[in-house]
Order: sequence, then structure tokens, then C-alpha cells
Amino acid sequence: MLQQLINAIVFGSVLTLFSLGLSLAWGTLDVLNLAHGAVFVFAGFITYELTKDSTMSFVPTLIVASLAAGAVTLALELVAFRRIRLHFPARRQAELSMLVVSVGAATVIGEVVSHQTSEAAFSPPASAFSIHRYSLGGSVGITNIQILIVVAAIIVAVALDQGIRRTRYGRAIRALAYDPTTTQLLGVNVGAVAAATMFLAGALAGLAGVMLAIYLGGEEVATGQDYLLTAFAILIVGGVGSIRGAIVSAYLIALAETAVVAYGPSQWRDGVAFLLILVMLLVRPQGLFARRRFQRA
Amino acid sequence: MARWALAPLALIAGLAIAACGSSSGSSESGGSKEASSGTIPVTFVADQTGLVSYVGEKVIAGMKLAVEEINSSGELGKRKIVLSIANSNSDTATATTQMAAAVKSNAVAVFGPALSAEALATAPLAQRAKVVDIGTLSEDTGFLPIGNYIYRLTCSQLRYDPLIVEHVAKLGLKSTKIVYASDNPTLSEETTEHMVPELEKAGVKVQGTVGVPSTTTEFSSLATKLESGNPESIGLMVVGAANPDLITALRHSGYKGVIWGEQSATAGALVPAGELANGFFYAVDYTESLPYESSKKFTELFKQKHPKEIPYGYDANGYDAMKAFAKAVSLEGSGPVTRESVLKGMQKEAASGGFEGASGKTIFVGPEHRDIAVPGVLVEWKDGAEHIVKLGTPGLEQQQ
Amino acid sequence: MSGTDENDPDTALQVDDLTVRYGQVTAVAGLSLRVPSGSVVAVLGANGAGKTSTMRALAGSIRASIDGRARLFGGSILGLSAHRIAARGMVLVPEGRQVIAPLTVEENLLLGGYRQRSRARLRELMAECHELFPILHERADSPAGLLSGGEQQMLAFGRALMSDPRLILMDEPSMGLAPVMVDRVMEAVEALHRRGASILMVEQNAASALQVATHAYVLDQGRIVCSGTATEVGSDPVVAQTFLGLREQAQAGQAAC
Amino acid sequence: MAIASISSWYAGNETLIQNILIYALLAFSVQVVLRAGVFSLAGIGFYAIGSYTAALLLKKGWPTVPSILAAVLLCILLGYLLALLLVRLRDLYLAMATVAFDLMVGVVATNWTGLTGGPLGVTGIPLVMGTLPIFLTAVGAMLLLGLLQRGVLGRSFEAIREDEPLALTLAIDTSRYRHFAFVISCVLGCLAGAYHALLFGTIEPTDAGFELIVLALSMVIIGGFRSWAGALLGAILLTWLPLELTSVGSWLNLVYGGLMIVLATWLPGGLLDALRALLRLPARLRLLLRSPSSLAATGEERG
Repeated sequence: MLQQLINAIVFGSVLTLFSLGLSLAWGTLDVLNLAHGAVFVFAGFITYELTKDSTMSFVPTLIVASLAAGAVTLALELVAFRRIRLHFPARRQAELSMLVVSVGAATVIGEVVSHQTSEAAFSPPASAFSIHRYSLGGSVGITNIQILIVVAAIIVAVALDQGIRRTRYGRAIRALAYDPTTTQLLGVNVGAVAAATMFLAGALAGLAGVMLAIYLGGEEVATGQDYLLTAFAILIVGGVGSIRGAIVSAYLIALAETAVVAYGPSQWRDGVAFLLILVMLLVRPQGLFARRRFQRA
Repeated sequence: MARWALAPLALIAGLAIAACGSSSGSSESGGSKEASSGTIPVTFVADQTGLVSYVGEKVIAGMKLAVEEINSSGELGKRKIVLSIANSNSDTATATTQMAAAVKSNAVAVFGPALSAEALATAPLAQRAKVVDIGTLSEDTGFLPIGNYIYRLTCSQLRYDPLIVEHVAKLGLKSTKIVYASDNPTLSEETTEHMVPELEKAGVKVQGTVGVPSTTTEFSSLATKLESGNPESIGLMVVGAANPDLITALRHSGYKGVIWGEQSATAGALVPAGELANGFFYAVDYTESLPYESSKKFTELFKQKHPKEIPYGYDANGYDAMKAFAKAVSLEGSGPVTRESVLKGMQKEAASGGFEGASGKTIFVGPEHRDIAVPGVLVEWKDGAEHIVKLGTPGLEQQQ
Repeated sequence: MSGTDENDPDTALQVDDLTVRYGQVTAVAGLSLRVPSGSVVAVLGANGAGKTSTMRALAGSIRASIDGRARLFGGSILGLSAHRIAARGMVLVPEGRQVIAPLTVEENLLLGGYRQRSRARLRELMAECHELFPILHERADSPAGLLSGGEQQMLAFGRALMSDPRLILMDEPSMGLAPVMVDRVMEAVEALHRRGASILMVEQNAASALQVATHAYVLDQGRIVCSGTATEVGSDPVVAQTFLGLREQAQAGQAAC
Repeated sequence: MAIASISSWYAGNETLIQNILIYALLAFSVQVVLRAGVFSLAGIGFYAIGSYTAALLLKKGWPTVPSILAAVLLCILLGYLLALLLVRLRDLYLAMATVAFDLMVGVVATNWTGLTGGPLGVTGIPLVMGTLPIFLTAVGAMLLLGLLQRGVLGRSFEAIREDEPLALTLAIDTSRYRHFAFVISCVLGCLAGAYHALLFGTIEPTDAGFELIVLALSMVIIGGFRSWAGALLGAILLTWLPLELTSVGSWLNLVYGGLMIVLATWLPGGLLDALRALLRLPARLRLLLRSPSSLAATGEERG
């Protein structure tokens, strides 16, 4: 029981790391980035490439791979999303186009990775990060990578939440989400803020990807898609664009899935996320944690 | 005039025009195709991309290796096999389209795709066109009954259950739990219908089976669940990255018992788990160190062609499927090769006791002798390579 | 280009021959106007006269084809993106106020001071804002969307002030407000003026606008039909009839078209 | 002679044509809602429901036509119920909800072993379907979609997509139109699934998964979502391309992915728009020769 609780917290942390970037992009820029999962796997792939032959140590690898993931997402923003935002004034058309671009990008990134890895699962060698398990009495225990994931998730979640709430850039992001035109009139370079946001979103996916690459036995291209679908449930339950909502619902969903796997019919695990999406959208479409909604002018 | 009504009509007209245009190039369709001047055209509808592309690419490599060997050895006289690859994209509709194009072409035989849905949907097309279809990985029980032109060369887990059960019992393991991919047709049926009763019969207590969707990657909660009750062994009937992921999760959560699995752990799937996967055993068609002469020959050929890679079962399957075909052709003499002659050749080959392939002595089993069976081998994974534990014998499983 | 080359220190904004077209529709046709430094210039005109298009074109916040020239303190601004124009010291208080509703009043103000890198300066400006518009201090922590229309207009002014502008453009500041609030808004405009900013304001409510303006232009169908000091324009009989005294009728006439 | 060559060409390409027609129906099911501004991908879930219903009834001994009709009726009912539930949702939220619905159908199909055969799916379905009924259905769907694109109904859809509040003020009962488009989409998806199952004799839960959602969306976007002709073009291309792109081999999906990025960014009207522009080119050139300035007028970008 205690062990399962630990498992759920670790899994929730993984989901938090993964879904925050997605929430950021959707909440502020209306980009439902289906390439987020592919970018996440891409970071794992970079980790694998950096560590498999050389002896690059963990921290530089983490930084390089996260930056690479951020760069890929930034490239997507600069090549496609920005153009779409400027040229398709109808918001609905822009959203659809950006969604489609991200589907295409997911395919492209996935194909490149699977070619480079000969379609097989990949993982950094054990030497990249040696995993130890600490016993907490009885059969209960936790490994160092699990601790690292939980700590990283807490740091990232708090930093992002506070950053969005309290900093100049955070205010610009929130204003941009509500009304880009006025935001720009106030002297905010919305193109730069959007680019920075997408870079951050990608880098967060990258951070999650590196940690997971080490934590899991092996990643493959499909791994990203699985997390993506769960992350959608997290955004819907938490309320799109709400950082706190995303964090809380990541742990809730982790708890729910862990409970189903541990004590219920585990083959229905995938159903948990999909069912939550449906139920939430029907009962409370704005999500659990959405604050007062203001009609956009 | 409503212009919108014209559009569908224009489409029909367009189809008709296209029909006239493209018909000139294609050859006559019908059951008795004949290859022109010494070439033997065959088509492999392969999963080059998509879900099982990791399998498809390897089968293709093995098949190409066999074609090169057969064409250069003069095994078929002056006649040369010409292999076309058609990508099924691991998708039923694309697979059927490709298969339809293949049976329409002058191919004298076709090789079918791996996913069971693809295999089941494409086989009737081959059967109707009366062209021999050698399925490469399809384990579905409904596959062979589709018709007398349908063959398969498949590393079937069913065939290897006895090897694994016997080894689990031999190691003195008293109990086991099995986790299986609940959305994989073959593995879920395999686990509940065959593995569990056979293990029980061999005196191994099956403490439980757990199904998980094959999309799962984070297994810590499942590992905790599996460990409870301290089973002496845990069996993994899962595909792809789930193998190394489960091994990693189990070992990191402190499980010390034996972990065994099935053939999808081959082809380097365990590499990501590193040394945590040491001691993991499973059964396959082929492994690099098989002692048979024909296996050594394949291994050598493969190494020459791909010096940096390790040959695995999927490569061997592709090679063997092509070898089976070539043997059938050679048994029908040196005349022109037709679809009919390929079928006759296959039947003769089945009656004459099969052939020697990458996996060793290979025979035709099943009620109509259309199930091509290799001896198989039980291997243990250790330090990044498969090591032979026990050699199998062809046709080990119960006759279907 | 370091921008504001002060070739004519008396002119805050010089617009020549501004034309704005949306596809085939010309919204502004060859408009020229001048905002002298330290003045309040009112552009008057009925609905559809091209006022908002002019403002948005000057602020760089429009997707349309724009021709002509506009020089802000001597530096050309047409064609620059909105945030660059804002960086040069000109800020637009947009039509309908456009406060960022989910952000608090204080956050809206801070957003107005987005380009102020110095925290000390930001605090000074904030204090100034609170002094000019005490309501913004009282309601600092409530979401801007919950303010009344008049309060939102104060917030929009305060937000503009936070950027420490040299020129403020105002697009219909009195629109949709109760008459008593209109007076308050005009007082606020005067207060901003006294503080030292030049102001270019477009208004339908000509009577109120002329009370605070120093100069005025009258715009009709995208063209300037009359210009001069506020007193001159206010006393022009044609203007008085068409745009001031008989404004309601003019509107009614247009609606009937 | 022409007839003989058509029939021989047809005989050789029957499977290709069948697949194109089935995918066209699926693409229509996505296009019809997208065009009305309803971002629903529920058609793929109904593809699964339709294929299972028709296949299971047929295996129970029902005749062909009643099996398909029953599947359609079930889909109309379920589609209407789903529309009632989901009609409040807009845009990405609706897309998300319908994707969740599709995947949920897959999860249920995998795990409700007693009814659906579980992961093994349904095999050995009698092969009772021919090309003609599918062809006629597809043509019927094109006529229907053509009708929906014209006249009052078409303009209403357009209005709902472009500006729903405005459409409301024009006294267009937007929710009724949204419902209508949604149910049509479900039925088209259902028919595609049912035909597929009966044509190829096998259905597995994975047949209507995330990949099919992406494929259907790709067809509509690559072809062009504003018209059924675009969806058809997409279906033809994506079914036929793998046959032609054998040299691309394992890079096939990379080509698709790249194409989607390029089209969605630079050509939101899809290849159909490009094709139309190409067809207009001679006329425009003539215009250019006569009066160069008049071209600018037609060159305005559409909003």
C-alpha cells in the first residue's frame, strides 16, 4: 500500500513534468501541440546518443537534451505556428491548422528517431546514471532516480507557477493568452514571448524525456503518444492553462491509474484517462481549477 | 443546372477514362501467370513502416539475403528471383491494396505481412487469385484455413510453450505470475489458453495473470503488484519496450526471482535494460550461435552483408521463407515458373520433409502441411547476447 | 536607427497622407494631421469616419494596407510592429478599454510598464498612477474584469501612464460610459495632459472632447474636412451643425442609409 | 474495346478502389463536421462501432442489408445522444472529447471480450460485400455533401464556422445544424467501418485507433477541408501513394508528416485549392495580358 502510494507520487511527478509544457502552450497560444510527446521522446533519444559511446555525465546531458527539445519546439513555432497565427485571423482555423502541423511534426520527429534507432527501444546505458534503491523498511523502497524525478517535478512546478504569477514575463504570457492584440499595444513583443513560451514548453518536455529515458528500461517512439493522451486528461481535468490545476490533476490521475493497475482490472488502465476526459468535459468543461472565466473581447 | 450534381458524375467519367489510360500497361490478369525469360518475380507485402516496422525491416533484410544467395549460387539454374517490396505501413487497408496490386502483377508468389489483421485481410486476395502466400509472422488460428494457397512461416510462441514450461520446471521454480499485453491478440490468448494450463500441469503454481495495455511504459505500480505474494518467477508475455521496461521496474523495485519471457524479447529488445536483463530466458526460431550447418551458413552470410549487426529471428524468418519458396521452385524442375507450379512445388516440398534453413531443419506441419515449422531454441539473455539453453525439435507443439 | 531624431521639437506627431485600405474598402483616405508637443488634439467624427482605423494604423495594430508617412518626434513609425512603436514612447488606449480581464488591476498596471526595466522607476510611476486614479489603488487586487466601465477606463489610462509615454493615443475614451463618467474621463485626460504627455484623441462626443482639446480636426468619410484650434473648430457653424449640435441626427441619417 | 480494358483495369484495381471508397467515406465523416465548424473526430469511433455491429450481426446469421441498417440506426441513435452531450463544447475541447470517445471505444472493444472477441477482434466475417454498394454509398454521400455545401444549408454551415455569434444573430439555429452535421459524420464513419469489416472479413480493436484518427485528419487536411472533393482527393492520394512511393519505402510517413506541416502552414485549403488555382491560371494569365492591374484585385488573401 505504502509502496503503491510512492509509485503513484513518482508517476504523478512524471506526468507533471510532461504536461506542464503542454498546458503552457495550449493555455497561452491555443496550440494543442500533438508533437509534445514526440519532442519528449526526442530528448530521450538525444540522451541516448550522448551517453551511449561517450562518457558525458548526467547533468550536461540533461541540459543539452532539454535545450535540444526546446529548440525543436521553437523551430516549429518559428516555421509554422507564428505564420499561422499571423495569417489566419479566424481563431478556429488557426487552431485547426496548428493542430495539424503538430500532428505532422510528431510524425516527422518520430520517424527520424525510429530510423536512427533502427525502430527498436533505446535507453541510455546504466553507466549514464547509476540507480540505487533505498529501503524504507520492509519491502518498501524508492530509487534515487525516482527521488530525482519527484524533486525535479516539485521544483519545476513551483518555479513555473510562481514565474507565471509574479514575473514580468509571466504577466505577459497571461495577458497574451487573453488578448494578444492589446498585449502588443502595451509594448510586449508578443512574437518573442510566444517563441520563448514554446521553447520553454519544449524544454520541459525534454526534461521529462531525459528523466524518463533513465527511469524506464527503454523508450520507443510510441512512448510519447501514450503520455500525450494521459496529459490531455490532465489538462482537461485541471483546466486548460491552469498551472496549479495541471499539477493537482497530474497527481490525481496518477493516483487513479495506479489504483486501477494495483487493485483493479489493469487492462482498463488506458480507459481511466479517456473516461476522465469525457466526464470532465461533460460535467465541468472549464476544469476543476479554472478561475472565473472572462469572455474574451 | 446544379453544378454540384455534376461532380460525382465527373468522377465516374474520370474513373472510366483513367481505366482506359492505365489498362494498356498492365498485363493480363488470371490464375496462370508465367514469368518471362528466366526471372522469377515475387512480392513481399512488408511492414516497412508503422507499428511493427522493427519486424518488417528485419524480415526484408533476411529475405534479400536469401535472394542474393539463391541467385548467385545457381540453385535455380539460370533463373533469378526478383523480389519487390510493397510497404503495408502496418495497416490493413494499405496491406490489402498492396496485396491486390501484387496478385495482379506477374508475381508467382507473395509473402504476407506480419500483423494478424493484415494477414487475415490479405490472404483471401491471394487465395482468390490462386497465388501462394507465405505469411511471415501471422499466428492467428484463422489464417491457414483461408485456403490451400496459404502457407506460413511464423515463429509461433505456441510452438515454444513446452520449451519454456519445461525449463521453468527444471529450474525448480514452484510459482509464477504472468503479465501479458491485454490488447495483443496472440499474447493474451496464448497466456490464458496455453501457458497457464501447461505450467500448472508441469507443477508450477500460477499465482495470477495480469493484463496491461501494450501502451504502458511506467511499470512501478505493476511491479509492486507482481511482487506481492513473492512468486519465484515472473513471466512477461509483452511486446516491444515493455520487455526492458518491466524488467527494469521489477529489478529496481527489488525483485530477485527469475524473469522469463517470450520471443518478442529477441532482436535486441532487451538491450535497453542492460545487465538487469541477465538471466532472462525465452524461446526463438533462431539465434546467432545455432550449431546447424545451414544456420552457420546464414549467420556467415548475414555477417558479411551487415558486419555491424547481429542476426536475429526475424532476419532468419525472412531468409527461411525465401528458402522455402526457392526449394519449391527447384523441386518443380527447370521449366518456367508459374503460380500453379509454385503451389505444386510447395506441396512436394512439404511431402519431401522440408528444407534446411537459417533456423535448422524445417518441416511442414499441420493438418494440410502448410504450417512451416522450425526446431526453435531456448535462449538466455546475458551481457547483451543470446546464449543457447536448449535446442528444440521441429513440430514440437500439438498438431493443430 | 536610434529613432527619435528631434528635427522639430515642437511636433510630437506628424501624419502625412495616411491611407488605410481593407481589400477594396478604403477606410482612411489621405489623412494628414499634426500633434504639437504638449497639446491635446481631438479628432472628431461620426461612426465609420475612419477614426479607429487611423488610430490602429498609427499604433501598428492592424492588418490592412497602409500608405503615407507618420513621424513620431521625427522618427518614422508606419510599418513598425506595435511593440516597437510603444517602445518609442507612444501608447494607444484602445477603443473599449481592453483591460486584461483575468489579471488584477495591479498586474494590468505592471503590464503597462512592461518596458520599464528599472524597478525604482516602476514604483514611481505606480505611485503617480495611484495618485491620479485612487480607485486603482483601492482595487489593486481585484481582477480587472470586475471593474465598472468607468473604472476600466481609468485603468486603461493608468496602464498607459505606466509606460511613461510622450504621446498617448486615445480611441473613443468616453464610449459606452454614463454621462457623469464621461466628465470624469475628460478630467483624467486633462490630468494626463498636465502631467506632460501630448495627447491625440478621437471622439464622437465632440462637445466633451472640445472642452479639453487644444486643437481639433473633423473627419468625415476618411478625410479631414475642418481643422484648427479647439475654439475655432467649436465655433465653426458648419461643423457645429453637422458634427456637434446635430450629431444625433447625423447618426440617424447614417443609420437610415 | 474500351469496355474490355476498363473491366480488366477494374479487375486489377478493385481492392484499391474499395479502399479509396471506404477511406473517402471516413474522410467525408471528418470533412462534413469540420466544414460546419464542428471540430469532431467522433467519426472514427463510429467506424469501430459500425464495423463491430455489422460484423457481429452478420455472424449471428442476419442478412447483409439489415445488419448494415441496424449498424446505421445504432450509430444515428448513439451519434444523436453524443451530440446532445457534447454540443456545448467547442473547437479543441470538442476535438479532445471526441478523440477520448474514439479511444474509449477501442478500450471497450479490447476488454469487453464477451461481446467483441477482445483483442482478437472478430474474424471469419462472411465476405458478403461487393464494390457496387460501397461505390453507390460514396456517390450518395458526395451528392449529400454537395447539397450541404450549396444553398441555405451550405451558407448556414459556413456562417457557423466563420462566426457563430453572428450566425446566431442571423436566426440560424446553430445547435440544430451542429447536431445535424455531427450525426451525418457519425453515420458516414459507421458505414465506412461496416463496409470495411464486411469486405475484408476481419476487425480488430486496434483498427480504429489513434493512427486512424491521424490518417483521417491527414486525408481531409491534405486534400482540403472546405469541400467534399478535397476529402475525396485526400482519400485517393493517401490510399494510392503507398503504391507509388515504393522507392520512398520506410520514409513514407516522413513524407506524409512533412506534407501536413507544409500544407497546414502555407495552404490551408489543401491540395484542392492548389489544384483550383492551377486550373484558374490560364484565365488569370489572359487577364494579366489584358490589364495587369486587375490581377491585384483577385490576389487578395481570403480571411
